[in-house]
Amino acid sequence: MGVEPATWFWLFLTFAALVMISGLYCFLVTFNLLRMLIGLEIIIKGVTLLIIAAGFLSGQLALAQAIVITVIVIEVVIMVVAAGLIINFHDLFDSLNVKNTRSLKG
Amino acid sequence: MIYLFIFIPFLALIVINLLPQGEGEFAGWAALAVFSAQLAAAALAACGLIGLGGGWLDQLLHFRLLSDRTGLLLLFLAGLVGGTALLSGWRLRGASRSNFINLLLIALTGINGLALASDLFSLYVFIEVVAVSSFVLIALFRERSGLEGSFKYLMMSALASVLMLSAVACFLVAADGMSFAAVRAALAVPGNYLARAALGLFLCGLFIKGGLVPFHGWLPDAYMSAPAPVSVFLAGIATKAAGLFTLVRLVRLAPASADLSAVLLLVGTLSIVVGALAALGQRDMKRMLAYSSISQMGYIVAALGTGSALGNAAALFHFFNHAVLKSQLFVNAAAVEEQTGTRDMDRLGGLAARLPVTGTTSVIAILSTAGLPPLSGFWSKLLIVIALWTAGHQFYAAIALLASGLTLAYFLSLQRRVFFGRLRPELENVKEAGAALLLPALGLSALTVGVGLVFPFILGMFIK
Amino acid sequence: MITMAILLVAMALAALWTVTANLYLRATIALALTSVILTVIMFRLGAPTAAVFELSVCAGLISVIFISVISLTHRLTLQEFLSRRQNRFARFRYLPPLLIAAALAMYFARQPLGVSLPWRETVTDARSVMWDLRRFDLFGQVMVLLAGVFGVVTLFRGAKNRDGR
Amino acid sequence: MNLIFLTILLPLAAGLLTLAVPGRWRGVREALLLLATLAGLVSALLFYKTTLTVNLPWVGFGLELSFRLYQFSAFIVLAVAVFSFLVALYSCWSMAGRPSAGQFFAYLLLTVAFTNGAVLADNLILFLFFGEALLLTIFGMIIIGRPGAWRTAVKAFIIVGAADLCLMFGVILTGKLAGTFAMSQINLPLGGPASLAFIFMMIGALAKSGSMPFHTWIPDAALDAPLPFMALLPAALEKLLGIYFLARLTLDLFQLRPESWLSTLLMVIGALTIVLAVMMALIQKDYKKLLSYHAISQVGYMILGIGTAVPVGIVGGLFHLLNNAMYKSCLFLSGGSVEEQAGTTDLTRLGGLFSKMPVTGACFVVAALSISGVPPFNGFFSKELVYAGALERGWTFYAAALAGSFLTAASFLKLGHAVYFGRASGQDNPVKEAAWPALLPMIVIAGGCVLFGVYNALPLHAIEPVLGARLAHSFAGGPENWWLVLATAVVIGLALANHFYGVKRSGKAAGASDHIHYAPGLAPVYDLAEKKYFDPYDLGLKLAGALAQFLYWCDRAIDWLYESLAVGLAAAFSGLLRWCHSGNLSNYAVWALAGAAAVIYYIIR
Repeated sequence: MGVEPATWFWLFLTFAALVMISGLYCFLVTFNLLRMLIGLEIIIKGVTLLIIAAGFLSGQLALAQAIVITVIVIEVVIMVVAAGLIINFHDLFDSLNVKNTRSLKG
Repeated sequence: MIYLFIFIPFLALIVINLLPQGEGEFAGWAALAVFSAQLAAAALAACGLIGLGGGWLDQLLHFRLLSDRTGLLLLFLAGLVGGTALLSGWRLRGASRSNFINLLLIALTGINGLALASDLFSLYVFIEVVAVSSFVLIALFRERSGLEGSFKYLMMSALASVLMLSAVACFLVAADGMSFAAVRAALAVPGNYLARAALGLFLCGLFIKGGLVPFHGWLPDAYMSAPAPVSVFLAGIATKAAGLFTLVRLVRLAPASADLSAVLLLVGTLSIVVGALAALGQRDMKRMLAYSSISQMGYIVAALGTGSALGNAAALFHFFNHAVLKSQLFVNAAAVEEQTGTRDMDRLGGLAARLPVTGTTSVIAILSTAGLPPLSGFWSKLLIVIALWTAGHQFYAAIALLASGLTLAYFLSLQRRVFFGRLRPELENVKEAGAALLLPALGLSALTVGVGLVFPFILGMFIK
Repeated sequence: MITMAILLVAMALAALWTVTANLYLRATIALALTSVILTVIMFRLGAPTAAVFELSVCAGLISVIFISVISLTHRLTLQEFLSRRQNRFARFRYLPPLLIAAALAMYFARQPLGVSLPWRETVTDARSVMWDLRRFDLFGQVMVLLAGVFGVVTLFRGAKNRDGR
Repeated sequence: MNLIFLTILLPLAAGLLTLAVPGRWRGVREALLLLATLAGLVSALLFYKTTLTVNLPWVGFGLELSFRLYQFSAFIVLAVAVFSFLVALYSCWSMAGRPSAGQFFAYLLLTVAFTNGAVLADNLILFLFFGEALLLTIFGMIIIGRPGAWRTAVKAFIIVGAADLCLMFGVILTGKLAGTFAMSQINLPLGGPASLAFIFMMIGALAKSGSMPFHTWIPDAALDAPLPFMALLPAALEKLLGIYFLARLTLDLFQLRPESWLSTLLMVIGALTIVLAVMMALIQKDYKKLLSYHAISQVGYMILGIGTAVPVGIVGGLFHLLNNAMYKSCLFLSGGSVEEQAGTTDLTRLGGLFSKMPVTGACFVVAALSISGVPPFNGFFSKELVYAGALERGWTFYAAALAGSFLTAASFLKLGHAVYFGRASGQDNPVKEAAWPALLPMIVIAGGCVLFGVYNALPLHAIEPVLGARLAHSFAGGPENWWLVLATAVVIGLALANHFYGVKRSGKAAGASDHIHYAPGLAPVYDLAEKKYFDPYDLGLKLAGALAQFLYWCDRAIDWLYESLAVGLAAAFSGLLRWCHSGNLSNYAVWALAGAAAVIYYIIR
């Protein structure tokens, strides 16, 4: 592919940043626990893209793949635990509102 | 040899879960044996009595582990605090008990992996092992506050993961691989902005994991809401290993630079002051201890910020002291909560007459944190202030010294509201806690006094 | 280049759809779509192993998890509905700082990288890297999975045997 | 094993062993205590004339395990050994049967170990280590007193602890300025940062010796702590250590010249301590509390003497240090015996004890004459030297010292008259003389008071070499300026006259100072002081009246800054932080992300 490496770099970086920012936005403003989790998932998608792109650009694609696979496994486990927490919240409050998670303060 | 540190907890986990459970006592004793064996092995290895190198496992597995004194310190503390947490959770029964023990062993494996990893990405993986088991441990009883603390920790910790993974991506481009050697080489190249940005990203991830101001929002909630034995483990070692120990590793990779040092000093001092001020106004005993944790971690980070050999030694020694003292104080808090049923300091008072051992060990821990010789806290406070001063950061040294007045203020207020003063009538029938809580408290106090007395002769261990 | 750019734009759009979708189910499907596009990008960049993982685990397993959570919990109470209507604009409260941060990031991104991108053609097989170089990470993965197993055991015991302590 | 380590490690080991001895074995504990202190005494005598230095590599970074035994430190170590042995003997009797006796013995031995360590240390950090460790034993010894003593213990802890922080600051600053922490290699000229370092270290030394702004815990401790504690720490060991360190500061560590403003500052502190504390002492109606204010007042003479920075004053200050330790511990021990035998220390309920406790009474008389500065007892000679030094620097200081002398004499006339002479006013319970372990220390110390007065060359020849080349001639023998002696005699005569006037006016011995107490102008001030309005610690706890506010502004503006402003500010910030921690996860995430943006910007900048 006859394009400057730097151009590639900025292309990937820009779009990964876009994906991450939209996920972050969802994470920050939502009032729903599940949606918060979805936002988090989108952020992690952006990071995955960034890692693979970095591996591609630096010629360490094999290493990047190994890293991405590990990240995916960790991501799934975190999602499972978070889903468990959310279901427990729903059992307790019959709602997924974020405001139910604000009893600890001060 | 060194492989045993990560395989023995793993094997113990498998054996415990394969064997028929019976009364469930066996699992506890087996886990206790694992923790004590690790404690003893790390201590012996640190004294040079047993070697760590080679062995047939090394030929077979080839994990590229890193064994140094700093790692041994963490292994020692993991054994110590893990055993303490296990003993303080001895009372648990049923499913909670087996889950507690299993997750504790997994977290121990994670911490041991952290101590031995020689690669930035492996470091991240084991941070996640510790984090995931911590989430579940906090929510162990599935009560409202535990779920809330666990959820906040999980979310903030996921943000930290994102920051660290971005750093990993940057290092992929900027460095030749993820191993410490490659990262160090990349950071040493002047003008390598991408590597420096990656360093900053990783640093921020660790700040979140460790709970330094202003990255600390989750920490008081998580410490406060966790079940008593879990908060001993969390405050004593888990978050410190995931946040601060890795910070020590990372800072040593970067060449000394004014910018990095300024960041560490600023975050450290901010944590010291904010943590201490916030602790002053607390009513809940565990929440006060959590804020004091933030404040004490600030000292460690500030000492790292000096970048000198003395600063590093002081930081590691304070790391050690802090792990010992904080687990001791959380054990005391567990004893108070267990015997009186409350942690609200306004509803306690005069317990020194009813809980003499808890009260006395708590005084020792508090005097040590306030920096009184011959207790071990004196040395770390003194060394940190000297390190800051001799590195030319008089302003930060003065703040650290003044903040130790605040430390004294909130700890004396804790002691006064919980243990001194008049006994409340409703607390007349309170009795001393059981041996499972007293033994660790006494042992940790003895360690505080003993290390304080022989400290100058063991400092060498912290320097290397 | 052009194909890649189109894929990236599609992925960003899918991500935007995910976060703006009204219904959880739709959001989950959009999330799966994002994953699928990411998988295609990975294939095109020459990372098949990771791509397979992404497809099966992220597009598959995580969608299953989300959908089961939705089916277990999804009931919008009236109060929730009202509060959502009330707070319709609250979702924009963090937009200004985010935009400022993005602008700042774009500004500083114009600075020189400090590294020359090498195009080091040292690609080896991902599986051999995984087994030979990242064996310690594999051990870590096992431990994370075990922690997840005990997490499931602890957290999904069902509301009936919530034992308090 | 070096002899120096013996003096530190022996009491340390004995102290830890005492803690381990079970409560039933009382005899073992007492034997351990006496043997250890006796061994300390013997070893201090053995190497009294020797010079030793130990220099071991230690922590590194300039912190060395270095001790130095020379003229001055050997002298102080000997004094510490003597007093600790006598107090140990006494406390075997007075602590017998108390449940906390074991802890007290252990703390006593630890105190001796730490004091010896601090005195012998030749490295500032080492000094700091041992000096601060004393805080631990003070805290422990007060807290095992009567129930409720924790309040005093915490107070002492905060006051002395804050001063120790200053000391630490000063030590680190000095180390940085001098480039070394080795005390024998430091000799800094004052001025600029060195003055700052001097002031911080001076604060530490003054707080150790219990001088005026740092004194408020001592009278409280007199009531709350076990009595031998008072005889041991505030009366003897603390003064020995604090004044020793002050002397080291002015003599070797810094070059203090008589014309410097720091010397004047020290003298002002000394003079104020003398006058203000003795005025408080005068009106006390409790044996132990009266003595505790004198313990504060007498340290003013030492500070005044050392602050003059002229040879005669320094020698006088150090001689007074020794004398004060002797008569003050004798007085405290007599007070303890009276409390133990008569059951009270309230002056209005005591009386006529001389006939029932003749030995105690005689020892009290000797010590009281000594502290009042009556020739030929030892207090007279040291005070004359301090007067001579003060007069060399200005007549106001001399006048203040003389006024202190007048009030001291007056208050001891009142005390002696009320307790040992006159008639018993309360119930006539049969009071007996104390047992021999209580009497022996008093007799020995009282004998010492006479010996050091009549043959004052003995202590003075030991003290004078401390000054080195600065010393022009010896001060042993009679006073040089007979006009000063005449003035002293007049003052004591006046005090006698005042006493009889007061007794006649109030009709009872305990009321001998009432005419001063309730004099127009002084009465309200005393009233406020009694209610602890001058006590910066209690001030924060009480609502202060308008007058107290005014006095307080004149007197303690700095303390106000510390007590109210700092506490208020801390509370306000704490409230603000608690408000910020609203429990909202998004807020926490935004803080973290903003922090991350700042950190990354700063790092790649």
